[in-house]
Amino acid sequence: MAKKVAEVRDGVVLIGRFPAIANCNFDAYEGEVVYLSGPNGSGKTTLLRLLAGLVPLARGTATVFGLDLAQNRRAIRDGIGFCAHQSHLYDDLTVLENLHFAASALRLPKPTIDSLLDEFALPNRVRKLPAQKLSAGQRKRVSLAIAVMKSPHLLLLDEPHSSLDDDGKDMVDRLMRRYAEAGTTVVVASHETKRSAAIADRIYRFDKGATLGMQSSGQAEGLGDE
Amino acid sequence: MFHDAMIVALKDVRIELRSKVLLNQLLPFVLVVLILFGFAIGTANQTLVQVSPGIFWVVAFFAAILAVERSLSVESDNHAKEGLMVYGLEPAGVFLGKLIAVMVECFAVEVVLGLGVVVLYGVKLHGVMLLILASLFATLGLASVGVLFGALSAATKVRETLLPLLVLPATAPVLLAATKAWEDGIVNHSGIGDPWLGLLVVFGLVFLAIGLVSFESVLED
Amino acid sequence: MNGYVEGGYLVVTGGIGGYAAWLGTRAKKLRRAVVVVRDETSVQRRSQDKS
Amino acid sequence: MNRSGVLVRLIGLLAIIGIVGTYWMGLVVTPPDVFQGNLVRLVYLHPPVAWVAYLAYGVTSLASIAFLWKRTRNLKWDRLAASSAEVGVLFTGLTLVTGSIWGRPTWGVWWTWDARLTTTALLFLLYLGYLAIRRIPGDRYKVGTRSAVAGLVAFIDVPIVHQSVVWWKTLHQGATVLNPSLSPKIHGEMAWTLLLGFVSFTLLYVWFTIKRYQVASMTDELEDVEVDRMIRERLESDGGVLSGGAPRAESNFVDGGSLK
Repeated sequence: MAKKVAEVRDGVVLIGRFPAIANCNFDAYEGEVVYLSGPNGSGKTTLLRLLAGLVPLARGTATVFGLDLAQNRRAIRDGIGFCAHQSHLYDDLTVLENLHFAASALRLPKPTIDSLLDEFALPNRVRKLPAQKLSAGQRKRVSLAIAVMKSPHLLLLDEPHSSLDDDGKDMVDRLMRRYAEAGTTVVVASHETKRSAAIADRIYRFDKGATLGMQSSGQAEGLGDE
Repeated sequence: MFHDAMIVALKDVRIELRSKVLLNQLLPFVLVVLILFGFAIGTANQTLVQVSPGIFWVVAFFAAILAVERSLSVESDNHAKEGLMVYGLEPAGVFLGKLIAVMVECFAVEVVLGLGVVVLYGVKLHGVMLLILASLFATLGLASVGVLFGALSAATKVRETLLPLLVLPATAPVLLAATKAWEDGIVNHSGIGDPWLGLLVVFGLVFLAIGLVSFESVLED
Repeated sequence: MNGYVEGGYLVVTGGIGGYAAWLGTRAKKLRRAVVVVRDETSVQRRSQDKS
Repeated sequence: MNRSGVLVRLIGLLAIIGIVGTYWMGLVVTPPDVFQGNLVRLVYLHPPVAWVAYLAYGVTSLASIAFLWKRTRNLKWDRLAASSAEVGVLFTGLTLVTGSIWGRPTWGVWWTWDARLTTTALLFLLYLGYLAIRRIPGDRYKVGTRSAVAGLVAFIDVPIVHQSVVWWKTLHQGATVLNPSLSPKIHGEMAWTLLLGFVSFTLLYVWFTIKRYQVASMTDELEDVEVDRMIRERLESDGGVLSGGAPRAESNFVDGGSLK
């Protein structure tokens, strides 16, 4: 049985007084791709932000890497890569400078950056552009690069396919598969249902702030029931 | 902590060098205010020299508020602040880094202001050591309170108007002490034994400590 | 007496009186709402128990 | 009504009786002062009101520290800090106005840069800022932490502000405007009246703070109920997990509840 990486029980997350997550039960295991599906505003993004420790849990319990999210956010974040809807980039800095900043914040050696940039198909010309001049797709590539930079144990991807061309979407799919095979847990929220469902080991359906149900798919049948 | 502080400070200064937002807004603002005070008070007598410490520090205070505000808006664009948290930077380091960057920007403004006062008002600077140390610690106190209150009010839409309302009363002793220290330096030719400098040092260090200790709960809360 | 004394006493009376009135109305309104809500939840609980 | 409710009511009643008594003693029974004449009657009002303002901020500071300290972290402290600060701001306002009213005939000006007066004015602004920070929306603990840090800043700032203004006055303007010969000589029934003033305004502070605290906790309770209702509504609206209705069309979905 694979190791449990994240768990949410009866979770409620409030944005103001609004229950963005009204009832959430969620598990993620080592080395699997978990796909969060559901319409806009159903709580997928909020779950990702919860797992990254960016929003507090109002009720219920949540653990990541076996640590309580309410107590150990900083320790948990060491193992998390998060590609959020917002890019987290500094508009006035170039792509390279943004990556350098992230690398030194993560205490990684600089050479890792070059291979990353190649991998995410960001040509030299783009690397020297300030982030505000990037297209939405290029932005997405840069934030994906930052999210995987530290080889996280838990990779959270919020709409990684959005604003990418087909090549880019394929790249994201390959990326998810590769990291999952290497033992990283990938939790992805996306509107690219077909692509995501094809890769996902398990699918959670979200609606109106609740996890409606879970579907096992593909090779990892039965992974969810311990 | 110092590693994190350094990279945050370098990043902020680099952003400022790139965008030149403060350069293009603050320096003209500073010069315009200096010239307007010249018109308003008149250059015929010594009044301008006598009030120049007050003018200097009032302008420096407003400039510092703008610098803090800019430092915050950099982090709220693209939710960059969340990036800092996800990268796992130490909150105290983030505080120190932002503080250093704001201080560097404030010093740049203060140098221009000082030159302006000398050139436009004909002020002769005495007790240069006192003036420099007073500026250093006044800016430290001001920027500490500014960054701390800035982070506290970051979540609100009315941040731009709320920030001066919070920071200015809290830093009133800094304005008072810095102005008096400069008066002592310029008019009374005092040295670094000036009691007002002592007050600035105490204020600066106390609020630096509060910021370092409480920034974790402010940033994370 | 001399206007100032009366003024001072009036201001203080007005200040604390105004605050007391404001607090009183707020408290009354809230207490009523809380009572209603507590009733509702207990009714719901009872009906849930039955079903 | 339970016992604590009776106690609160008793405090309120005593405060009102005490204040009426202070007014009567201050305005009718006590004699005018040799130097200040009738103006001295403000002494039964202004210092007690100012004392309550300082007391309130003291309570806010202690409660803020208790909230920030992990072991005593409890929303009760936050509510107490907030309630006390609001009452404090009211009384600081009254202190400033009564001080100004007293100052005009005594010193000939509405405002003087006296150390205590200036400090009080800055205190007023600082805690207005505190109340403004409280209004920034967010999770309850978030709001509590923010406010507690702001309360702490204000707490540490006040002595520094006071010290700097004292220096400013002594170093640059000589003796303070408050001429000692103008200070009333207090004795006998005047002293008793003043004491009564202090006691009754302190009781009033306690009463206000308790009432304000109750308002705060009732607001929180209603908010909780509102959140509960919204959670229920979100889940019950077409086919949520807790509705107990028919499972959704996708039959291959395992019901969320069985995941446990």
